[in-house]
Amino acid sequence: MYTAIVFLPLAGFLIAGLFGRQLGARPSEIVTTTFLMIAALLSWVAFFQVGVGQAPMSAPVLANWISSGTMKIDWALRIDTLTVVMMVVINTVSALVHLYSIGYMHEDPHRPRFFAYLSLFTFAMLMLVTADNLVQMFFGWEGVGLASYLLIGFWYERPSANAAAIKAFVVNRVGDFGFALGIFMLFALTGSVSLDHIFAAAPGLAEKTVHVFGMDVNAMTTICLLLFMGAMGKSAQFLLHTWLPDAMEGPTPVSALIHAATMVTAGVFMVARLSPLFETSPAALNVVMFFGATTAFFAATVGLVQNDIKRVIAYSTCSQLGYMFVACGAGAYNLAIFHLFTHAFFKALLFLGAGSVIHAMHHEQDMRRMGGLAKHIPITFWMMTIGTVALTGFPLTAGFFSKDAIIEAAFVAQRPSALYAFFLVVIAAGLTSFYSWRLVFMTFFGKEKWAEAGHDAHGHDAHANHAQYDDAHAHAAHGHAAHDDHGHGHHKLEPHESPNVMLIPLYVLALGALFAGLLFKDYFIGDQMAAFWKQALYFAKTNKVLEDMHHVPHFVAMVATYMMLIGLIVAIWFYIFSPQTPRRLAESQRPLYLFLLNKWYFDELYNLIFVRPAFWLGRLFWKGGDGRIIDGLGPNGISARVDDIAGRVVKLQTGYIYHYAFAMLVGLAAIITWYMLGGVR
Amino acid sequence: MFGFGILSGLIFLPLVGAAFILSLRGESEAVLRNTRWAALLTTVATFLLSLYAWSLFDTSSAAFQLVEQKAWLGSGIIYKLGVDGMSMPFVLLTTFLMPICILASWESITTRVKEYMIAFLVLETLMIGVFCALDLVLFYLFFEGGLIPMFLIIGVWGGKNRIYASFKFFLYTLLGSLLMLLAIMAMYGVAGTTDIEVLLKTTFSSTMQKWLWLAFFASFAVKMPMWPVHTWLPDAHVEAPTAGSVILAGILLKMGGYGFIRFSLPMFPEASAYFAPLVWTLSVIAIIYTSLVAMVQEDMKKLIAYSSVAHMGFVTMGLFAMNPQGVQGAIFQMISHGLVSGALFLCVGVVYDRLHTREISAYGGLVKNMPMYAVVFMLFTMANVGLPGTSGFVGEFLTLAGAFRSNTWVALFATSGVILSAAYALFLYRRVIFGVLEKPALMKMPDLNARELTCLVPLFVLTIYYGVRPGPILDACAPAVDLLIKNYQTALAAAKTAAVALH
Amino acid sequence: MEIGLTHYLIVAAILFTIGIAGIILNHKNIIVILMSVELILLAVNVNFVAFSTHLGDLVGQVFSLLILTVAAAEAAIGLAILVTYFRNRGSIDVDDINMMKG
Amino acid sequence: MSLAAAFFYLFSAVMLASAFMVIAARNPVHSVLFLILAFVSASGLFILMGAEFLAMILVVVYVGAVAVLFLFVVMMLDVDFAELKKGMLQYMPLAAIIGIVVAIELVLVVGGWTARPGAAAKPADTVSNTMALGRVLYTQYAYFFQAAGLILLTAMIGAIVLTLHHKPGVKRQNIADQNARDRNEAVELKKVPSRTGV
Amino acid sequence: MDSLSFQLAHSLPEVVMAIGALFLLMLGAFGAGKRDWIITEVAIAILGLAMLSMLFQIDGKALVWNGAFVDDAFGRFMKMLAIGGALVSLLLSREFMAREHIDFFEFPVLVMLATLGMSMLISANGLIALYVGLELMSLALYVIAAFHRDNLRASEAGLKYFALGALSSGMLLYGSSLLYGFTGTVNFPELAAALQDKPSLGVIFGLVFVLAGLAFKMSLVPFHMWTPDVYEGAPTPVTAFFASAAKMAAVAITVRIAITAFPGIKLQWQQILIFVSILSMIVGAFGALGQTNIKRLMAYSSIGHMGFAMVGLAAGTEAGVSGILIYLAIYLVMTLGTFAAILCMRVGNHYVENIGDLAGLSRNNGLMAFAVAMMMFSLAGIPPLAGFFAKYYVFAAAIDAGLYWLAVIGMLASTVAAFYYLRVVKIVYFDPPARSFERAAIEVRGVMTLSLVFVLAFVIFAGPIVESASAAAKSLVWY
Repeated sequence: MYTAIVFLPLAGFLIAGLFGRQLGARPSEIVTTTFLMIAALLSWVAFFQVGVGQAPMSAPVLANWISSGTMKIDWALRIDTLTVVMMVVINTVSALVHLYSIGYMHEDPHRPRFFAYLSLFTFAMLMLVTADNLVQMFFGWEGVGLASYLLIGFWYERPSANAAAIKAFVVNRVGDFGFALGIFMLFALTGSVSLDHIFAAAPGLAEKTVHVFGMDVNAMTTICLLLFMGAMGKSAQFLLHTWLPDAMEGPTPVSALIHAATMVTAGVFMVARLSPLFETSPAALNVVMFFGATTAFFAATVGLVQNDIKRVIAYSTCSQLGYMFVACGAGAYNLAIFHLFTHAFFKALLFLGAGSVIHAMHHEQDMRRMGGLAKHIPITFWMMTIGTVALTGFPLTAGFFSKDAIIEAAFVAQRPSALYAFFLVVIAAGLTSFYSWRLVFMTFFGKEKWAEAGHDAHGHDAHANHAQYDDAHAHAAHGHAAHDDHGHGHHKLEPHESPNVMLIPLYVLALGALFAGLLFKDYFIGDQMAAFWKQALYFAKTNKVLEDMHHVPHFVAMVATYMMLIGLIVAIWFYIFSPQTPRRLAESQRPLYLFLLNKWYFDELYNLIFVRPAFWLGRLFWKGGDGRIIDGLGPNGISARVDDIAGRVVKLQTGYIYHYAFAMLVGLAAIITWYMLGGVR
Repeated sequence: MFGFGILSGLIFLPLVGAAFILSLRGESEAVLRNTRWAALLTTVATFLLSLYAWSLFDTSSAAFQLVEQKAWLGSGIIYKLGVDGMSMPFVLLTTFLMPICILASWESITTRVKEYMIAFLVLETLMIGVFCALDLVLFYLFFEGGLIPMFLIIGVWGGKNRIYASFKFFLYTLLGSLLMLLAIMAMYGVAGTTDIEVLLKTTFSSTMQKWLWLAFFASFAVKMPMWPVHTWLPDAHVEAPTAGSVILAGILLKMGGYGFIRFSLPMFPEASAYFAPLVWTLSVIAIIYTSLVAMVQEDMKKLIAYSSVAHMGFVTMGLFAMNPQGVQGAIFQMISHGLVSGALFLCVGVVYDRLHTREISAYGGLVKNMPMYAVVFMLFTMANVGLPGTSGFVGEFLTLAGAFRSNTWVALFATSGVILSAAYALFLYRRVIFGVLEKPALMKMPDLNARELTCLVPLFVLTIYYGVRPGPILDACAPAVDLLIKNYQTALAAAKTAAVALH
Repeated sequence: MEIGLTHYLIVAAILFTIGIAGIILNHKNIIVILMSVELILLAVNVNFVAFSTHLGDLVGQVFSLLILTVAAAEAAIGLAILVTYFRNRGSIDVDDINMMKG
Repeated sequence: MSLAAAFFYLFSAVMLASAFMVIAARNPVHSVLFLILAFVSASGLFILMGAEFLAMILVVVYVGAVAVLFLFVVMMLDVDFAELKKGMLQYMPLAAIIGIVVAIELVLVVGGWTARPGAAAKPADTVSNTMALGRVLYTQYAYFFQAAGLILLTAMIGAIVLTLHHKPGVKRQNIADQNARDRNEAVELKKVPSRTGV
Repeated sequence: MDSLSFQLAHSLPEVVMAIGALFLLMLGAFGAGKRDWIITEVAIAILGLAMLSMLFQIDGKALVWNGAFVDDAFGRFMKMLAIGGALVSLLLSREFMAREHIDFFEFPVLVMLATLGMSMLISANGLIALYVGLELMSLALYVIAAFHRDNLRASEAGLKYFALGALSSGMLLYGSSLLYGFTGTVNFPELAAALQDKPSLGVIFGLVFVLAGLAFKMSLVPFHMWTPDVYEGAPTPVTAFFASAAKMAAVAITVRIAITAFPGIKLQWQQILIFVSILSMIVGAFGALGQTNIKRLMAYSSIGHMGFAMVGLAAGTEAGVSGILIYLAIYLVMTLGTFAAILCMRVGNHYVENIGDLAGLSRNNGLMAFAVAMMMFSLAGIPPLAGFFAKYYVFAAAIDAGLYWLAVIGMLASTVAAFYYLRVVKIVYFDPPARSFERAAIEVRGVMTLSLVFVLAFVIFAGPIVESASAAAKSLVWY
């Protein structure tokens, strides 16, 4: 059964990918979607067997992969609670996204390819979560990177999509760089990469000091930090987050599947999966927490001012991932996974809802050109509202349980950065509420801006006072203009509700967003916790965070809800009652506004310190290093010198007999003088 | 037959084909067709024979197998052939790539077809010889002999700047190998024989080892090529015809790495240990430096050539890590790179045949009318990047893991190469395949035809197969590598004891 | 002062040097070069004869005899070539003999 | 100073001086004449050393044949007086220095001659120099004698092949042909018609 | 003293050639004028006979002619090469001489006499024998260099060769006189015996002068300057003869004198040889780069090659000598093959010598192009061609003798040298075709093809040559 879960998507990928063009679009869609549906159902079965039920943890070896010296790497499927939770999340969301895409992508000529990619992604993600060793995890890890690359760049004619795709892959690779080093170091120290093996060896290494990169460092801390670097890349944590917003260039279902619900959570999954390692290094966990909190706050601030509907949700995702890492950092891995679980539902819901909005708006993504849509697409509106409610942590919705718990965990965690994290996540909670509602209000309430400013005016007078915006997004804007294959440029826009094939996934997800927390709270973080997780997660003896959480002061338990309400109220004030306030505020605090709008200038910064120097260096090495120095001093220089010398030698050959004789005499004189002066002995 | 073994058969079979082609007269269409078919059949037959040899090969043994020996030059220089786990994969790689090369040249070579095919067949003989030779002089003969056909291939059938490139290729390589020749002579002076099996058991004094090592290094480093003696490679690749590039990247570069495994490491263990930091430094520089250079290239082949240099950096790094992962990884990386870079050059050749330019900026949006091509190219790009699941990953991963065990700094810097490789490879892919199809010349370009598919599909399949199941290669070389490492460590320990005893 | 072997040798050495100098410093005509060669051979002969008598060994004189013979033959051939050259070039000026160089 | 010594210095001085003049004289004819003088002086030195036969040969072969040959060629070719060319003077000092260095080194070396220990001088032969040479030349050194013959042959062939020109159009006498002609060949009878004139 | 028949038996090839030369002279002088061509054929036959006659001289080693002449395996090996070179040069000359209208019967006679001189030189066992052999050879060579007597270039070549050659033999003689005076003997073994202890400066000077004279014949730098001019000016078959047979003899006697006469002062001559061989390798490599005339190129090439050969002698070991012998054998074939190819370069009725004239030869004449290319690669020492083995053996000997730097410099020089050989290949194969050549005579093409086969197949059949060379080397070193 597990094999089927993992490989059905692969089969779907192969069928749609290899024969998609022959089969046609519809059969490809049906095959991949059906396979995913089956896989999703099986995943739920597995979930109940392994998680809720008592099926033992297993790790059947499928085949040997790499064996070299002591390194033995197998293809295996490690099935435990953590895995099945992930499987459920992945396959459910994936199946729904497949279904949704049938509607969303119905005009796209490359659907077989699209569905193949989706299935490929699902397969890679499943390989990741079922990995029994770090290398297989890395396989899945990079596999989802590939799928993400392909899907972001799906509309290959858009330069922005291509750029975003490359950016995603490369930034992820930066994280993978750390991940790979972590694997190497683990291998060097333990002689193995299989999970059981390294888990067993980890405690022994906990206090060990090793000499790495010229420094004496704590072995486990270094390893964990390196591994965490991978997680940062994949989960778009602060510093390595820049790819995620850009990834919104991909079709919206992709954003839902990959950039919200599943792939980006791989980092969280990894930390949880490797909890036996991380538990040995409080220092590393401290860093995890720090980055998580920073990301949560940072992304929330940026999310406040974004105008692209998908970007807002993307930053929200980024922020929520930060929450999960805070949980991890606190030592409450189950909590992180729980938030991952719930987040998958409501974030996928939000994205698919946004997709529905975009679909309705004929691929318009700028919220400033929306408004008043609630009347036109009521179902979508309600679904979005449910998602927002869940996201902001409205009591009893999914997000409520997980997010509140994380804030509590941050409060009680015994980490140096715990207080920092606590404050930031609390503030972020408020910000989250604000921007989420801002999104809803801007999109569904207010004036129907799309009706007054025609699609034609896009990028012109309507945004004259937002020149800055246009600069920053000239890229994206161009992309929109270029992608005009829906043929709706000039006639009047009529928002329309999406077809059922798109709405059904929304219903399902909405159910999840509303009730997943309530239903599974006990299993994940409540009383059934130990029975549920079994050996899948590891908590050190000293790890008391889960117990301490129950003893937090009242205000801590409530603070999230308060923040949520504050955010809601401010959003209502800004976008329903006093629409001028935001603009005035933006103008009065212009530097701050621009700082946020430009995402803390990270892209520009990275461009300045990495991308451009890299190209500059490349050119320098090429023209200067290879061309001038190596070739100049090497082959070309030498051949020029050789030609020089040849010229001289030839010039010596004057043709005159007496010169020739003179040369002989000189030679003779040189030799005899040499001996005369005692050259021998 | 005539007292020769199967390896001799492998070596001389292509020559037989070449002789047959030589006997064809005239320039008519029929003759050209016969020429092509003769070359193809010869290479396929050689491939089949090599498969037979492979079936006779015992992968569990570290010893030389299929050994044959004959008197040759007298005074210790013998005709001796044999393969072990470290050379067998290369033999197979050679015989495997050759039919593909012939096929790749099927239509693109229209002038002097006979000479072209003969050059390739002779080259095949020499390449197989390199990997089979068990006598140093014989090895050198094959090693260096390959220069002649390759020089002609680049020079006669090459591009605009072919003369510069062919000269650079030839002289660069020649200079390096001449120093190696001196070392070979010196070894002969000590051991009185050039039998590799004997030399493997000969211990050279540590000073001598260093000199010998450096001399061998001069040759292999150029051949690999390692930074900073790599500049011949981009030029040679750019100018060579497609099949020439495939062979160059696929096999000729591997001779350097093979040389390190066969000679430098086992014969001069002390010197290898002594110079390992040097090699690591150069490898790391190569990985980062050439990756950066690759990023700014305007010419597809040049870009791939630079990436080859970077990938060979992984090989040298892994080799001198001197642990099973490093060495096996290096061997695997070489094989994989042979498949992948060969395939990439074929891919470039496909579009070059249609448009006759390798300028990246001349392309764009090919996915639209060449979807199959885009898929194939994507896979090889990803393999080049080292995506897990493709063969490119296994080698890179193992070499890095091996290197980490030896020197963490090296691994740190080398690993950063994976970021850069992603950047340049995807950047290339994006500019060629993605984007808007707007250039009129491109719109007419047809997708891969059957011949091109025949070339690429085997590589495609193997790239994935070895990515998922690298076992066949890793297992084949495992015993030999283990023996190599064991001897290496023994030698180092012995040297250390000797040094202690001296004091 | 008794005239010993070394006197002869020194004279021969000087003669030899003059001969060589004649070839190198001569910028007139080629025939002087031939004469310089004869001087060199003469110096050699003086050497041989001096050694021969001093060592009481006849070989040196035999050698010397052969040198004389050969020198004559050499002169004949040299002059023949010279004549041929003169016929073709119309000059035997040393500075004209540089049609081939490089 | 003994008489022998005096003669030695005389001959040496004349020889060296005339040798110098050979290369210094501007007129090639003078050079040849100085060459002859040098040879004659050298033969004097030979006699001083007791090598009468060689001395004689030197005069006969060199003065009588070689030098005259030179003279002949010089006059035949009618070469001009040569001017010292300017450019050539540039490297003259260097050449002179090197020449002098070589000369000094040679002088030093030959001046340091010592009999090799163990190779004591053989007692002088009782027979005359010429006879002694005659004894060995055709016996012990027959090989060289033959070789010298071949060398002379070569010189002869060489000189002939290089300088003997068969000019086309030059009528030559062929005695055999002449003798072989008979009346029928040599005489053609023409029938001349009478009273018409030739 | 041994019986005359014994002496004659041991100098059989010389006797054959001497009588042959006289016979040819008679034939030429009294034969019908129109039938000059047959003289060459007869001369070839006589040379062949001389080579055959050596096959009967199987027994080891003999001193004849009052110790002036030695017959040993070394001598036989070298004579085979020298006479072989002469034979092939004559073969090559037939067509050329006829087309240039210089097919006089004296040419084969002079070649025969020169070859006889070489043969005597190779077998010389004393300074006098050396001198007469050398002069016999040289005088004939001076003449044939200028053999194209109506051609200014040829006359100039002859003149230069003669003037400098005379100077060099003067040096050689002066050196001989010093050696004679300081040791009291002119016989090689006796010289060796006399030079056991520390040598006096006079002996060393003598050695230097003698080696300088020989270096001239081998065209070693700085005694090489005549080579390019003479090679260019002389008629092409004569150049082939110079580059092949003459070099064999000169190297042979140098080896013999160094090994048999001066083993005691090896340290001294090693230095000289290292000096000149380094210079030769460098000058040979660099000088050739600027050439456009293929004969000049071959001149520089031969300068370089002689430098390489001397590396083997500089080693001063048996292996080194054997290396030189192999080197010479291979070099001989490569040179003759190349000159055969040069003799194929005829446009209309006119022989051309510019390298540029070879442009695109591969399109016009595939076999010739291939031959030229392989000769060039072989001259450059690229395996698996014969030229590689040549270099291999001498350098192996040098390395074995500890002359590492010499070997390294040699390798660098041969890389530079490879550059100009490659240039020829480039012109032949890469350049667009120029005028095509007329079909050369069968024997010229035959020589070219055979050389090609040798160069290609040496790798397979090297064994016997290597073995006989090492036997020859062994026979030399008997002290």
